[in-house]
Amino acid sequence: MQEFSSQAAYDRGEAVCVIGAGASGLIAVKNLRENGFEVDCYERDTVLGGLWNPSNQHSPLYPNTHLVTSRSQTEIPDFPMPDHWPDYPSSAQMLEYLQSYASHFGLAEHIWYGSEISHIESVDGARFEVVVKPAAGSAARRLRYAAVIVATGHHWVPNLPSYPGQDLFRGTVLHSSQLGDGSRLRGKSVLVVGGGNSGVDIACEAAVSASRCAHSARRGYWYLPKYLGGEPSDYALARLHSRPKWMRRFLTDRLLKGPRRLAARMGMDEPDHAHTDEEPVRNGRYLEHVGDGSIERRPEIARFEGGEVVFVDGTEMRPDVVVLATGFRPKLACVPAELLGVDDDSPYPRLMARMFSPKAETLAVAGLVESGVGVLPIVHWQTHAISHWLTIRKGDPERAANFRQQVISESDQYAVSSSGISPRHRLAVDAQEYLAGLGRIIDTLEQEPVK
Amino acid sequence: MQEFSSQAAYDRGEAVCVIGAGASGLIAVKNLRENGFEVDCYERDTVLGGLWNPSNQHSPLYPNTHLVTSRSQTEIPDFPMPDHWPDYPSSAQMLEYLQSYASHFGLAEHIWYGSEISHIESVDGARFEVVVKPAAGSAARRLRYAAVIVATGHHWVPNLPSYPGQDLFRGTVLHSSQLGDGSRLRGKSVLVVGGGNSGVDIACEAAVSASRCAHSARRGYWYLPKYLGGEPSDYALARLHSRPKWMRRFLTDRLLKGPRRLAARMGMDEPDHAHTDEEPVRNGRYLEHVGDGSIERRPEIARFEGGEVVFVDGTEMRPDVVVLATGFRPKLACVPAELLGVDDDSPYPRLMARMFSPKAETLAVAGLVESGVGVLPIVHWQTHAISHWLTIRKGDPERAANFRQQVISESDQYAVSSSGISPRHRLAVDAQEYLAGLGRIIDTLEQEPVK
Amino acid sequence: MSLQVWVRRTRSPEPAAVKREVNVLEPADLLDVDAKDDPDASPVLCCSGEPTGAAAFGPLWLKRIAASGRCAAAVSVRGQGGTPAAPGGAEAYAHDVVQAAIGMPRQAVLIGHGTGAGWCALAAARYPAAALVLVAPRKLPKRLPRPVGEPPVMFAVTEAEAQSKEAQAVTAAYGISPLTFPGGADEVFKGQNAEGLLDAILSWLNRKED
Amino acid sequence: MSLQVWVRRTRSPEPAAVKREVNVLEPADLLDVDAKDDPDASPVLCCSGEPTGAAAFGPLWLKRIAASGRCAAAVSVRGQGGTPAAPGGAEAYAHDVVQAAIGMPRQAVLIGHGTGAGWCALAAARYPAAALVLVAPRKLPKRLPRPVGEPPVMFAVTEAEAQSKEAQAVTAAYGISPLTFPGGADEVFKGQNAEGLLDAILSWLNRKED
Repeated sequence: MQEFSSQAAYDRGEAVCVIGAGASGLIAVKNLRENGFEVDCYERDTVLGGLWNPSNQHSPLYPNTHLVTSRSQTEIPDFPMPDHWPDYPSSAQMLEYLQSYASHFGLAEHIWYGSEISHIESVDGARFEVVVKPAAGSAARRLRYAAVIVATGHHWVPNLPSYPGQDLFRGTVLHSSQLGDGSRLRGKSVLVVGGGNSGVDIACEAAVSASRCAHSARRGYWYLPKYLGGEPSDYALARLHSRPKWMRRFLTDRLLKGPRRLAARMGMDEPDHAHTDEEPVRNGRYLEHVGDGSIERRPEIARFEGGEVVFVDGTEMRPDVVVLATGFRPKLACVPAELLGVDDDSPYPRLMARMFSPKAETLAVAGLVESGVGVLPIVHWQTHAISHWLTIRKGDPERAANFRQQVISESDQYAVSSSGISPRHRLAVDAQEYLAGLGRIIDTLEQEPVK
Repeated sequence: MQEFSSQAAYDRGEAVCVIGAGASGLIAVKNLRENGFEVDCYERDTVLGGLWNPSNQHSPLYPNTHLVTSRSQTEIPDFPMPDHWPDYPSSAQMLEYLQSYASHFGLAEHIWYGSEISHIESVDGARFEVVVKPAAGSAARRLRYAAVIVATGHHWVPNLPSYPGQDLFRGTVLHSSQLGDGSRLRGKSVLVVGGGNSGVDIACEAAVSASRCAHSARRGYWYLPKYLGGEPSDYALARLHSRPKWMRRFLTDRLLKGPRRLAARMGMDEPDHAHTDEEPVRNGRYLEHVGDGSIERRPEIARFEGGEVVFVDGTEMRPDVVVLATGFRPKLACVPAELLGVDDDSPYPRLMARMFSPKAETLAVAGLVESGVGVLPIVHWQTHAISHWLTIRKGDPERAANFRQQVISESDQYAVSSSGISPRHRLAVDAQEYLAGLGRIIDTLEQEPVK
Repeated sequence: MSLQVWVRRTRSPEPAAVKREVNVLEPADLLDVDAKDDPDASPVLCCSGEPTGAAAFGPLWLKRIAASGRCAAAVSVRGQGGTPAAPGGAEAYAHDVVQAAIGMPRQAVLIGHGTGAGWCALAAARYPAAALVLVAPRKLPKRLPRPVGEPPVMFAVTEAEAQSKEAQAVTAAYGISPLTFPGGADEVFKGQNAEGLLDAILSWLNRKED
Repeated sequence: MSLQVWVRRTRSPEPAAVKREVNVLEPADLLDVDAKDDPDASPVLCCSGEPTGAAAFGPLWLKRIAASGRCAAAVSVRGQGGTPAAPGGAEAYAHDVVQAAIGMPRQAVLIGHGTGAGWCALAAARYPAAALVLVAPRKLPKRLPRPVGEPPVMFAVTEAEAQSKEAQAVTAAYGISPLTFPGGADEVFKGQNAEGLLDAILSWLNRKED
């Protein structure tokens, strides 16, 4: 690719544009390349690995971030992690893994760093014009692609609640992504807000390093230890899916009885959703810290009052530091809202089968789901499907029609519910069902269509 | 009590001398007072609470020390802890509890602080002369008591292993009791040595705050999470003792199956002792840290080589700090060895029923056991028995004879095995059996003797 | 409490923790009375079977006990007064009394009234009370356990109930005879009979502690 | 690998991890040969069914592959050579091959010999090999799975075995005909026949990568 003036739109022919060189983007590039596509991957930062790279200036990593899904459920299906790694690798290992994936498959040569996509738009029917804004300040460039895969993830824009009186609060208020190495918690009175994985992990960090740690969770969550019955919890539960349904229920209940009774003992609300609706919070250290008082459970914050935080149950505390582990909002700024099915009611995309634009055949989003298994294998199968789809729509109209039909029928099943109760929840899918749907989509693409 | 010159031995008549104002000493004072005895309690430090008081200059507390036994199994039987406290109170709460116990029962007025016992000896048959060395440097005083209860505990003299090459090691080597607030671990490469509770707790601390944490354990331990089936583990296991034996075994195995399989998964040796022989290590965070690689398991240290530590499996590391969490040696320096049954083979006392001197009727040691339940209730029942014994031996020779017989028969059952594999192990008793024995001893004291 | 009883208890679930209402009155709190604070005198914890709990002791009891120089307190067990209800029965009520007792500054005298007398008797088998006082006991547990620490025990019944089954049971269990007082069992909280009863209890306590 | 096959695998226990012996020879390591290091050429990973594992490829194979400009490696699966034994069977051997493959600097060519040919065929169904080469395959799995990433496949048998059941199975599965080489199946590691075979494989690889 050469440099272009801002006026000339360079036509890249059948090439595909991938936006983002994090885990999802890298997997997309690899699968597109494997299917014979030219690929240009644009990364706004100067490094690959996305959220897993602490050098990324927007990195959301907090101290001691580890995977919450186990290795076998998290690794890319056709490029396993080294089997001497621990069950739950660290963020540093995750970055090493992605770097090794990139170099193993020669992906780096397709990545354009320091290149933010300011805008994409449909042109010539199914083609896209992409406006690239180089970080260096030189003029924007315009290129045309046969297809665009958005792989920017959804851990970039902090979801920041605001409470009455917060402006006048005298202590420090930070989002989890601003924590850095955790030294700001040491010896302090810390309040962690948010009952999800990051909130629980950070509360465990503060339980050890802060002088005091309170943890405010707005609602019931599913708390699971990282191991159940001596096996990684996600594996132990997924494994039961190979059993008959009645037995699975019995075995699942037996595995979860202990964690359930323990959460009840700790006075935690029953979660207001069934356990398959949302990823459980996976941290067995948390309930031990609650059980030894090093984490004090609190309900939602009612308001700030000077140096005090008042909770809805009337209790108060005077934290030095408030950490908002309240997650992120998905934001796909460069893509016109109507192409993502975003309407006025909700900022959340309504994608077909959680990946295809409802308006444009050659626009897809990879990795915009939260599921019980790691997102990497899901992105692998998503981009596997997308790559095959892009191949087939050119040469086999009949199979393409079958495929569209299958996608639409799978989409009905996974319509985004607007009753989602947290940003994360609104992206939630049941991994087993979603993967089964993906499997049917892929089968439609790969097998001869039934006449 | 008045001050005396070093030459005059003051006779305190029927009064009892208690050595140490830690948890065991306080309980001894309270139970002796309740049985009508005058008591003088000598404490070498200037504060009560013994090992639980961080102001104690010999305090063995490490960062974030919490109880490893749950509240209901740890509290003093006739003075429960507040029921809104967490299941596993912190060392600060434990101190608050002991202070509240002392003030509730008015124990402070019987304690002489800054008074170390330099020596005790038998005089006049069953009486004792006690030499008190005041910290202030004034002359030693000599007093005579009807009985002596040694309650100095066994967490004062660090058990320090030494390895080839250790003298030339360039990093820092500390015993767990020297760790203080844990700031010495921050950001360092840390090696924790010792597989017991303190080693495992400190490894968890380092897993969060150090840059790297390796943990060397010499042998297999029993690792239990702090909760089993939603209940505190010690309670969950103790509760099964009310079931018939065959069912207990089945239920115990079911409860322990998960932790057992997990330990096996982590490549830990089977412990070389049955699980009732020794307190299990109670920390559910540990195996999660091993599972996410933030604690690296290592075998025993073979030798130090310059800045390196070499393990018996040939692996190496270069730690900044080595923490020896290798426990303590019991040391009852003020008591003549022959009164404790200490012989040349072993420095460990051989007491009758783990509390009575085999040589002197009115000398007893409280709290020199390690068991699956907290030591406080055991000391309560020990000092309950000792107090009753001291009352009865004066006025009821027949019952006293029955009692001695009962004590001797219980002692045979609990002979100290010289095959103990660690200092802690050598003090281990099976709590259920030991308490049953104590119960029989107390019954003999309290009931009319069977003719 | 025998070791065996304690072992059994450590193997049974603890009653759910509740935030208990405890009304406390210190001698120093009394502005209108010239109370001599006696730091050596045991504090007193009262518990009644009445549904109003601590409030049942009304303005008379705590004030008169405090005026005698003792710290005075009354506890509402679960479901009484301002204490939330929680499952449990007599064992749980006794647990509540013990929990209130350990919150007292010194070893406390337990005074139980009506059904509360039975709970205090159970509590005194777990906690070494400074003394145990049973007033007009009702629905006593079948077996009255031996108190720990051998505290002095006193019991008071109305003249009409002096020969009742409860009174006989108490006499049998503790080897003491009842102090009788005039009037009905529901007159213990106010009026002259109540004052007379309370003064009798306080003077008994003072004698026992001399 | 289909999604369904992967899902099944995520629900089965992973074979125990072993510390695998992998012998590696880079073109740059060759002091006596003037090897042109070709950074674009895929590295090669060899696996044999012989009990000696990596060592079976002897002095000839790795050196000749490295001399052609490719990074050359050979792996001993569990129980072979210096790799400790561990339970598993063919699935576990394939796992060992995949684990060795992900340790290669770039997408690797898998060359399987004898029983190792079957393991490599299984491995190529999990890992997108740059190419798959089966040499004198033995005891192939009943169903040869479709390789992922559609790598070119080559297979070579001795002239004597050109019509064997194995050869027919491979032809049926991949739609390719065998390259035959003279001599016995055990002559692939040294001697002139071996050199000829290896050169044929390397030139096929070069053709495929142009």
